[in-house]
Amino acid sequence: MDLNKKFTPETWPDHPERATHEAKNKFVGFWLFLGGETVLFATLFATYIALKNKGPAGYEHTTQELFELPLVFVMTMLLLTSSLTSVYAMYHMKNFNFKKMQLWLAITALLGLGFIGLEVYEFVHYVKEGFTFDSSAFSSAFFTLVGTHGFHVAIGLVWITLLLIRNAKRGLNLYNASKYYTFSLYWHFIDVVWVFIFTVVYLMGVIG
Amino acid sequence: MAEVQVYKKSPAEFNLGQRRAKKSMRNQIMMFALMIFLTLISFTMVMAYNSGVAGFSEYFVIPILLLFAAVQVGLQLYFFMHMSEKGHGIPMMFMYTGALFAFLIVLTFVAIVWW
Amino acid sequence: MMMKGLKKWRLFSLLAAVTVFLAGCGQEQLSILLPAGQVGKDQFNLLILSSVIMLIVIIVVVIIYVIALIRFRRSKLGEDHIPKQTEGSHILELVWTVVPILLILVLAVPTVYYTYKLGNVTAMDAVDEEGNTENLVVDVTAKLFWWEFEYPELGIVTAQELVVPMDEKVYFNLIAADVKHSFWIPAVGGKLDTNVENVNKFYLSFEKDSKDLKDGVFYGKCAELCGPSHALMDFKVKTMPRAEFDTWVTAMQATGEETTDVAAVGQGEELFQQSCIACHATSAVGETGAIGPNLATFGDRNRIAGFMDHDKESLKEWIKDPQKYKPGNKMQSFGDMSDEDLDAIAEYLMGLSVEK
Amino acid sequence: MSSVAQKRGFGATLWDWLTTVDHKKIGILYLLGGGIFFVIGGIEALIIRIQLLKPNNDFVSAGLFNEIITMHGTTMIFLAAMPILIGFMNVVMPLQIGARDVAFPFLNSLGFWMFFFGGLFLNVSWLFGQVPDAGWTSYASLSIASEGHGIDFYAIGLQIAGGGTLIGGINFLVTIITMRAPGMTYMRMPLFSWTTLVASAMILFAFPPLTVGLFFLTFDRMFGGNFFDHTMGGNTIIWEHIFWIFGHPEVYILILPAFGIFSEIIPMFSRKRLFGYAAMVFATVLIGFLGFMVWAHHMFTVGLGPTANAIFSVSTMAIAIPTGVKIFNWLLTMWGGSIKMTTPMLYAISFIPSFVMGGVTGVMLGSAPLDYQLHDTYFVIAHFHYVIVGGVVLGILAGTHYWWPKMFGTMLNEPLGKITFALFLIGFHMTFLIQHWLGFWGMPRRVFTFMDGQGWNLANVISSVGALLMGLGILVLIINIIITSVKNVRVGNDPWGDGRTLEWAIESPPKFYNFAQTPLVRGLDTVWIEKMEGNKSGFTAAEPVQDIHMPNGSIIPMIMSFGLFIGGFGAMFHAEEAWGLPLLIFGLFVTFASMATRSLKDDLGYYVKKADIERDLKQKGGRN
Ligand code: HEA
Ligand code: HEA
Ligand code: HEC
Ligand code: CUA
Ligand SMILES: [Cu+2]
Repeated sequence: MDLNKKFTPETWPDHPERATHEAKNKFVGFWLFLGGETVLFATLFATYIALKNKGPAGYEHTTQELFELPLVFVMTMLLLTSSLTSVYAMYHMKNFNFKKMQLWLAITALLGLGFIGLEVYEFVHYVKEGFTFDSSAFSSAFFTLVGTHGFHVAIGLVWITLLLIRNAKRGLNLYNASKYYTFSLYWHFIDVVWVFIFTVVYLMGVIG
Repeated sequence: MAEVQVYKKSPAEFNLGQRRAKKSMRNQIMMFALMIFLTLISFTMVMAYNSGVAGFSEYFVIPILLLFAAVQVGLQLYFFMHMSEKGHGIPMMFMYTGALFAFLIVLTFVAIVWW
Repeated sequence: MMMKGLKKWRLFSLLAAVTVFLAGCGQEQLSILLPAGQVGKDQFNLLILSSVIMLIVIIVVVIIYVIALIRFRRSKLGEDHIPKQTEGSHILELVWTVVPILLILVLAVPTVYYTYKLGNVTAMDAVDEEGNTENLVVDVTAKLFWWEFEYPELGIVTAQELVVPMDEKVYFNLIAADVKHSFWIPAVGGKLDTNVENVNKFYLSFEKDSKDLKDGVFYGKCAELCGPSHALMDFKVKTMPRAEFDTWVTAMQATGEETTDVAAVGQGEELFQQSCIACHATSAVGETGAIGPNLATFGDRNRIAGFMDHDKESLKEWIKDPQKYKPGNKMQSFGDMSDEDLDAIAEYLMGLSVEK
Repeated sequence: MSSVAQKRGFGATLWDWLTTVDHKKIGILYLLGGGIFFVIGGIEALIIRIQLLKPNNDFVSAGLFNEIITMHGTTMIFLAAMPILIGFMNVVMPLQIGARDVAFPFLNSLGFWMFFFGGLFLNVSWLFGQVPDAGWTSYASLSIASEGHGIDFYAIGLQIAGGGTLIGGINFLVTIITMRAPGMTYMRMPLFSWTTLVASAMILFAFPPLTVGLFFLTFDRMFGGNFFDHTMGGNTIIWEHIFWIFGHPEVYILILPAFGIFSEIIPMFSRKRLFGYAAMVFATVLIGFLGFMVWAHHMFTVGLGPTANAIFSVSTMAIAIPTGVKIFNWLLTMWGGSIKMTTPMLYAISFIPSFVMGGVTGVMLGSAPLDYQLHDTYFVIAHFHYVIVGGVVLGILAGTHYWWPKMFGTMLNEPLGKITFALFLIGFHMTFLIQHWLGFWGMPRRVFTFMDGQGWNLANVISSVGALLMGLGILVLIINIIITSVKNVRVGNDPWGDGRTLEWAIESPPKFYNFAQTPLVRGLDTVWIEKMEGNKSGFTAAEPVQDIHMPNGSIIPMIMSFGLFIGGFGAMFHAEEAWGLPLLIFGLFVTFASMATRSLKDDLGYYVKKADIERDLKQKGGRN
């Protein structure tokens, strides 16, 4: 494929993310990968539910005692908003507006960074309270489930940063359009998982 | 593989495309508003439950929480991730299969790992 | 030509297999083909039912198969023969979907029935007017690599040999103390795992007197890989009529009193008190949870440590180097004990009995 | 990578294989790797049988025996059977659907190298003398209690290898979904490609739970986790569920491709279209689907309660129905055909009764109350070796003989092939038939020895002798391979003479770009249709000769996998050695850095020029 082929908004295809053969493969493959991720997170969720509040005899930490809803609410808002900003980015990608796409993705990344920051703060706080990874089955399951999600966010941040920098000078072409698009799918999927985390782990945890 | 065919849209086509994109973007924003709204309700309900507001029992709140979560996921998938658009048959099939197995796994863990 | 030989051979082996099956080979004390209790019999009936269904399936397949192989060989039809390219047949497909469904149903219905029947332990907690449990309950604890049996209502503990009355349901509470094991008495009925985190419950019933068996006992096995000596984690089961069982229980309960005040404490017993008592109790009225098996009935046993011959020589060998015989077990070695002392201990242990 | 054949030095050849992204070469690498592991697993099996030859045997010690059965099961399932099948998928599936390569050639190579290094990691445990010993199922209480690093090797090794498999699965799925040749609709796809599709989908959904389970195990053993430690609130049953949520689909991941192989062989050597093609496809999908609903049949004795047991009993038995549909369709394919007894066909016809015998004992085990008796006895060993050896291994052996000419351009010797077949089949039945009765007579599995006087002696001798015969059969196969390779008699496009599917319309072995022109597919068994209509080559092109786009080779997949390999040792030793944590970080860094390199460096592949292709075509007379 010719990377130097120049497009204009008029010649830019309707579905740049699927316009080339490789892009189409990537598009399908990534969706399938998300199907697998669904099962992966389901296993983590199932384990978490089974081990919720389970600890050694006399274990004091419980979901009700630990979780602070305001913090979780802020995190949720950050992540949900970042989902919208990445939608904006894709909107501009389809319109062949490279600059705006980069801008919105950068905002997405910043929001994601904020989310990660709060999550790290939250974890550190728990550890200080004695709720460490190895203190009980509950803590192991909690950190693994929420941590795996956090890890996905972190990977997403590295990914988008690399993409933004790598293509800053080159502009949009059919080679990298699909890369941007898969990133946005990934980011939405992370959001989907978070929706279940704040519901099942935090909200239902506070209820008991 | 074959080269991509470059096709230049006529101004009319181009404008139509732009209008469609704008419209779908407006749609997305509305969906976003809906998601925020659902999230707010969820958090508020739990707050209400916690402060003992009457009528908010566990058996009322939890199903609604789960329902809202499911709706939000649907919105993300169908609007933000464009699963409603053409050419998403395969993704849809695999996501649904994955979701079904996911549901089964969670169900058994809730139902038969009890000690 | 080779295929013909093969076919004959296969048919022959099938026949031979069936014959062996019907002959019910295997030994009475541990074969599931010779069930010695209602649970085992229920399971055996399922085995027969399913075997018959499966044999029918196999025979039908083999018949079609053999005919096809005989009739449609290229060597018979000629090199140039081009067969008709049939796509399929809806009727046939319907037949071989529906018939197996029916066969499966025939098996599924009794399966579900017996699953519930064998899983029913509601009678376990039943009590009579005075608050005594109506049924015998045994608490089984599986440990690396031995079995502890407690009779909570009767206040006695034993190990390695389970003693039960005949012709009544005996209920079991099963748990493991270290890693997972599985409790299985093949001739009497199917197994249940001893998990580490929960108590599993089931029942068995024993309908054959173990006296009539080759070794006077049924064999029990650990059926879950649990470490190096998993293979040696056997136990034995003695069944007896209720009256005899009651006598045995009384004798067991009496082991609590007789121990201390006998003036003539033999040398063996003295040595035992020095080296062994920390892990082994010799009174059946003691506590559960000891490190080693309760030895109150050691003289009545059939095997040492579940599998070794029950004689003094083996016993001495065992005490000297348990790790050699049962790798990874939790008993320390007494390799430096003198032969004399070993003799004395062996003598003493062999004398521990409630049946004689 | 040039299309011009040239003599090259050893170094260049080696480099070519290390960096290849050609699906056929990767397939051959899989076959080679899987083959080596099969021999290792087989030798372990022979050791098992020698130890059980007589009562109270002390050929191996108790601890070593547990290590050997664990490694036998793990090696055979993860490192032998599955990779060999993936090898066939790699070589054959793109050819069958008329594709020039798989969807993600780079990831294909990554999948292979992860499998390879994962397998190596597991087997390096022998050098450390600390070998996994809790069975291939590694049930949690024992696998947590097990001392040394044995189980660590299991957890990390399988994690790496499993990642490779998952990548491979996604790759095949996308290949089939997007890269079928014009006219190759789903319902015209050869059955082997269909089973590849379904097995890959099962990989996609079954391996993530395994990944999670292995992470839990790794955390518990190496990083202070408490998932399975009941004194800390953990629960060992969770491991059992997760393992079997993966483990049961896994056995269908193994058998479906084998079904696919037989569904190719039986029509070819019966010269007849597969009977009930649509039903076969439907049954395959249904088996794949039901495969996810039955896992608890491995846990009937765990104490899940009668309701759970009853539900899983019935769902388990239901699988017999689609499988039966397949069996009868094969029989009816042969019925009315013109059956030629080649070596692959011999395997295929002996597969049918052998597999049925294994399948029906599975249904017996599916009856929960009966399973209370049979669980963890030699009856189970007999059941699954009947389906695995009588199904999967016979399928692998059949496929080896069947596709050997396509892969290497030369035919395996037929008489020797038949000797292998006879030895293996007789040995197989001898080994495992009698084990059903051992189960009935009360012999538990995983016992390192047994006492005299329990009536098991003779049966065990028979079983051990049978294993020896199987070993001899495999030896003859190895000799056959060597002789064949030395003689190297070249064969044409369709060496069996009755080719039906697309792979038989191109050279043996195919050019690296597979099809000079993309084929046009006109129906199920397109090559057969063309031939019957008088087109001897069996091939119609869908496009004029034009430049072909090909991917570049790359060493990065190997380096990435190697990073995981060394990182694994870091994780394992991080608690006791100062270099552990740095090594872990370094290993992961190598992996992530190579990943970043890959994604930052544009790799656009290259073009094979039209002129080159025309020259190739001319060399063999203008035919594809
Ligand atoms: C390739 C591998 C493979 C395959 C295909 C199967 C196929 C089946 N298996 Fe097997 N199984 C294993 C590999 C496999 N299994 C392994 C490795 C283990 C042990 C793991 C361990 O513990 O280490 C195991 C264990 C295992 C158990 C647990 C036993 C125990 O530990 O207690 C059970 C229980 O239900 C079971 C059932 C079945 C069933 C019902 C099928 C069915 O799919 C079979 C269907 C096929 C047929 C039935 C034959 C053809 C059908 C007809 C001709 C139609 C008519 C038939 C009837 C009406 C019955 N298997
Ligand atoms: C794909 C899966 C697979 C395959 C193919 C096999 C193949 C064989 N298995 Fe396997 N087996 C399992 C999977 C498999 N097994 C599993 C999962 C378990 C359970 C483990 C556990 O409990 O955790 C098991 C357990 C198991 C046991 C029970 C162990 C126990 O519970 O104590 C036994 C015992 O007989 C056995 C025997 C055999 C034999 C004889 C073969 C034969 O078919 C092997 C034939 C192959 C050979 C004999 C190779 C010979 C090669 C040569 C001789 C080459 C010579 C060398 C050179 C020229 C260099 N296996
Ligand atoms: C550290 C604790 C410990 C000590 C001390 C100990 N034992 Fe044991 N013993 C065990 C354990 C544990 C077993 C069960 C071994 C097994 O079967 O796995 C056992 C088993 C036995 C058995 C077989 C029991 C049976 O029911 O078949 C005999 C006999 C025995 N010990 C005798 C002795 C004698 C005699 C001594 C002292 C000289 C002794 N033991 C000291 C722990 C101990
Ligand atoms: Cu205890 Cu095996
Ligand atoms: Cu299974």
